[in-house]
Amino acid sequence: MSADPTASDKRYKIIEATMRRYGYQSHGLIEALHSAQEAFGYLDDVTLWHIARTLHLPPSKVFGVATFYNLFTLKPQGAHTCVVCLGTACYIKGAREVLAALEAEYDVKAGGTTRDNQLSVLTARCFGSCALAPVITFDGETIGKVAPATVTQQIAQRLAAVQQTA
Amino acid sequence: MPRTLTINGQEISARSDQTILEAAQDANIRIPTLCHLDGLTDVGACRMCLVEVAGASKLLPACTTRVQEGMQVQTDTERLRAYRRQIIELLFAERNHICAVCVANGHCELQNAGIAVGMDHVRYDYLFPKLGVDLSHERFGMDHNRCILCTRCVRACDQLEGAHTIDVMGRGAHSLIVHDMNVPWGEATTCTSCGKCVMACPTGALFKQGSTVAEMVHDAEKLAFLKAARERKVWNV
Amino acid sequence: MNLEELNATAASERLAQAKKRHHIRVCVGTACQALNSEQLAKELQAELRRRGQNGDVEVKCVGCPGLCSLGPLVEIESQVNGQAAIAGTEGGQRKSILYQFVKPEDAGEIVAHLGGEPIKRLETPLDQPFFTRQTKIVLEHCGKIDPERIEDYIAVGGYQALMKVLTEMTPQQVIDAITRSGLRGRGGAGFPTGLKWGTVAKADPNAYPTSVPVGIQSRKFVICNGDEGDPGAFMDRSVMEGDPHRILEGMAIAAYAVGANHGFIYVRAEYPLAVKRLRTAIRQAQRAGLLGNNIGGTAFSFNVDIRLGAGAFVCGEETALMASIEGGRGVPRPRPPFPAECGLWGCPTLINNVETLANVPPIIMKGADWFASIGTEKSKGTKVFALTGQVAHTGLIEVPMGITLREIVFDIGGGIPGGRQFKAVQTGGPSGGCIPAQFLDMPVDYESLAKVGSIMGSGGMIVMDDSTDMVEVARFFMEFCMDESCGKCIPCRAGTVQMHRILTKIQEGKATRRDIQILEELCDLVKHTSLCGLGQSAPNPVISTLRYFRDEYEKKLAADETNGKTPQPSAQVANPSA
Amino acid sequence: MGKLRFASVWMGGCSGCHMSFLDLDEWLFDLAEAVDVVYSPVADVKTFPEKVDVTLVEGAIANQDHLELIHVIRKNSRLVVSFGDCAVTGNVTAMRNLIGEAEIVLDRAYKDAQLLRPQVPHDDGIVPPLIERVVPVHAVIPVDLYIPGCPPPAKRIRAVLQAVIEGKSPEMIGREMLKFG
Repeated sequence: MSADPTASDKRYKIIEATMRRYGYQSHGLIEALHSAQEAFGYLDDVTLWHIARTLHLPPSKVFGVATFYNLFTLKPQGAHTCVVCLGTACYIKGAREVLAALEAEYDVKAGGTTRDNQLSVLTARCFGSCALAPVITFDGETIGKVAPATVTQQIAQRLAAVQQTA
Repeated sequence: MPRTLTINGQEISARSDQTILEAAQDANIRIPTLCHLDGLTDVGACRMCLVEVAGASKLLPACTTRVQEGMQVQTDTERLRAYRRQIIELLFAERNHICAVCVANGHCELQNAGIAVGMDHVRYDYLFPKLGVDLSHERFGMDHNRCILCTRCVRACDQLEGAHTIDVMGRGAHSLIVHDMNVPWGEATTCTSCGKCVMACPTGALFKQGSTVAEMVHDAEKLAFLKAARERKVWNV
Repeated sequence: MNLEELNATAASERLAQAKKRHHIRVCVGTACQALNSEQLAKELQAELRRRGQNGDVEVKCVGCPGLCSLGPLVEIESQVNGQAAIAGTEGGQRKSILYQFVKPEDAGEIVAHLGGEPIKRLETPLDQPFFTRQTKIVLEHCGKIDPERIEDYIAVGGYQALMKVLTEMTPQQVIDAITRSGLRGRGGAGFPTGLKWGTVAKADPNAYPTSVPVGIQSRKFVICNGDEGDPGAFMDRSVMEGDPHRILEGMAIAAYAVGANHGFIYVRAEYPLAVKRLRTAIRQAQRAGLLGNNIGGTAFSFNVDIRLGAGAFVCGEETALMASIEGGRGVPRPRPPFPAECGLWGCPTLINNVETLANVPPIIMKGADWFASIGTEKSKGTKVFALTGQVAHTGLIEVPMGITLREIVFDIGGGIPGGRQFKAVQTGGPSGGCIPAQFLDMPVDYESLAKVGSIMGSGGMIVMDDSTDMVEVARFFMEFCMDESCGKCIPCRAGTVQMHRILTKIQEGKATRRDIQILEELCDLVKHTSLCGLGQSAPNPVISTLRYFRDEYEKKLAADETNGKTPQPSAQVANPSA
Repeated sequence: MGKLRFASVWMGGCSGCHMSFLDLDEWLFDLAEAVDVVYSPVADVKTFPEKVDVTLVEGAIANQDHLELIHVIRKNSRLVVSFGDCAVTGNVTAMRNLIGEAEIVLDRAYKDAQLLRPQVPHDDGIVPPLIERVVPVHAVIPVDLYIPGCPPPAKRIRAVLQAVIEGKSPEMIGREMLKFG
């Protein structure tokens, strides 16, 4: 049992606190998954089983919930994420071309991560920043009114900056 | 309090807690179903049992709509028949239902539904998704090609066996029946190998190992028998 | 906090604000924040400190004033003739100027010009139609108050309506007032709000088996639906970010009216700023005794929790939303029974949209008749729209019901930029339709929009110019619905896939007339047999574009039509191997 | 009234439907009274004739030859009948779609599954080029009647042909007429 990572890894304490807040009842499942994803960046089997055991829920239900919602991911993401908004306003202002430019530049498909695990290129339904359309985010920072011709440069600059500070 | 209503013009009476489907069954009026199974709770998912109710702005699922006094129900109009055929065609196009080589050929509710709605061909493009067959369980198998996502197995496992080994993962067209955390069925630690899911399956998606073409006969009535026996101590033999 | 304490807080806050000679309001809504407006606010404060003017001038971070396309926006309200300037209240003469596209480095210049001539380079007129043609009820405080300070909300009359309800009105009187006001649900379908409240109030909490979690002391619930999922819509986000206490107050009034003691706000996780501000607001309201036990010293108790969505459009549907709050897959279930009778954990549940609830406090304070005097015969009050797309001024607007589309697009929105022509306006997101130019003079209300094949929806309004490919618009929305279908019912799960396939075939020039016929049959099927609103409305963008822009579809059909029927190889066989 | 000009073709299928057709036994004599067989796998005719009254198409559309022939059939036939599950649904023939497109399928058949000299026969005239995806007949041309079944039972074939000979629409209802598989 000493190999149980849930005992040694402090990040499980954060998930534990969330589950406690809901009295370890099933209605805290999605909040627990949010906590876990925030702590680990993704949801792996060990974590999902841990949540199922602690909340006394069937593993298949936990898995069903975790895979229903788009924000949860079972795969590790890249060190940095770029999310392209594909909402209507962005779409009619050329978001698809912006996405295509990024996919081509980093040789990834939307939802994927570069081979060096540095960048995940994701899509979103709408950030609600439609006035800035087309919009992307880089590690949570909103970048508005982007264009296919210049977006790759904007991302490259930011990637270089964060990699330098790291 | 009994309720009086008409179904297809025929006056019938029903208990106030009965659904339109139950009332119709008691009066020997057949309403087509796929996701309904006696003994399991209803989810209103397949939309085959939609009926027209006078005064209602929308079509209503007979399986989840309770009877009301004076209700006038139509179960077999031209419009409903057209919708039912479309729904069945959508299912045949969605996954790989190849009756000729299916274990459930001749004993399949989907195949029967196709006959009932008069389906002589499917107007939609076949999608040919790549789906797996799970033969890891020593007694049973699961063929996702034949699954119509009715969730009868999910409900049988949860409500009658109580194990909840089975659930649905993903969503939309990417929904998939999973065991535990999407492990091969034979490795699902919560599975009791009771076989109720296999009994519940309307198609050839769940089957007994060793069944070959047309050999898999499901035993769906067993579930209503079990429910009555377990919950009410009534053995309807 | 009881009524007297509330009044005292309001008075002292107003007094403190009156002492300031200038109020600088910096928008820190999501769009302006993305353009560095928080940094701008900090620079302004630093500049004021440097000049020793910080006692005299207040810098306030506020919610969205609406004109996002000119952001970051800074509004400066100054005393005139030494009279007190009180933010957002009547009395005292004051003068306002508005600056557009403000950058952090403009801070020094702005402070230097305080009280003097406005900076021409940055100024944008406040008397432009974008502002003057609006009628603000829901958004009256957005852009005026600091959403992170409860005192600011109290100073503009906040929580007075709750106090009035708790001390002067019976629940039935509250319901009657809402009913008489004519308020209808702002989430899309336009169901009469008073009727919904009355149903929940009358519902028996023991009619259905319930399973309320341990620790939640309520047998009825109020849910605020902040799962604003329509792409191109950000009305609710702006209200949650800009005036969160308003929502809490509306919820508490609703809870009192229907007999609920617990409420949930379900917010998209994509709106982190709204979540943060709502959390702050709840904490502040609890501390002030405006939420929690024995509110205002009365017997009424009401607690509010926030629940985060996790990226599922279908959770905007009531029953799916409740399934999600319960911790499950956001899958809808058939209605009846309706949530009003059998909702969250089997209890009677009131679900209202953010904007609906934000309309409640002013109706209580100013009266049902006042509200009913705004709008049209069947659609009362105002509606907030997120105006986006190919229009000069994009942003958030609030207009009286019954205004014409032309006024919205050409007066408020400033028309179509780039010398292009107006083609259509899309309302209602993936559930709505495209309205062509011939209906520009139609009044915007629930019935008129429905008549031309669209819906009011939650308030997304996307303007399209003559360069827009309408089949592509239909395909875009169908792809959205296909991806967001929960997969439970067959027509929506499989039907949207087939419809999307046909639309794609049309775009590829591989479709025939027969495909359009099948598409229309599928629209009919999915609309009338799907389990929930997502599926039932998914065909609307196709139906409306086929209705008004059918020629665009037909132009794209495959040319060769031997036998008059369907001769073309389908997409599947169009590419034989070598 | 003259005899009907009758054709049957064998596309991407196993010929089982034609076997079932031969199971019509003595009724074939009655059929011969009513129709002239102008094209069939069991008749030595090289090109598909013109002015055919009714053509039974067995099999799915799987290769370039099928694709070319089916358009000729449509052009030259008054009634085109999808004959059996492969023609109606793609059936077993279409199961190759689950593996992938043409080249992947050929590799699986001619390389992966071969021990001796694995090679894909791409030379002209050996194997007709496969189309990427197998599709039912009605995905390519309009079809007038469908006879499901793998194979369709002889009784079902007879019921359809009887109606066609009598100039009526066959009643495609019930298990006897509609069961797939």
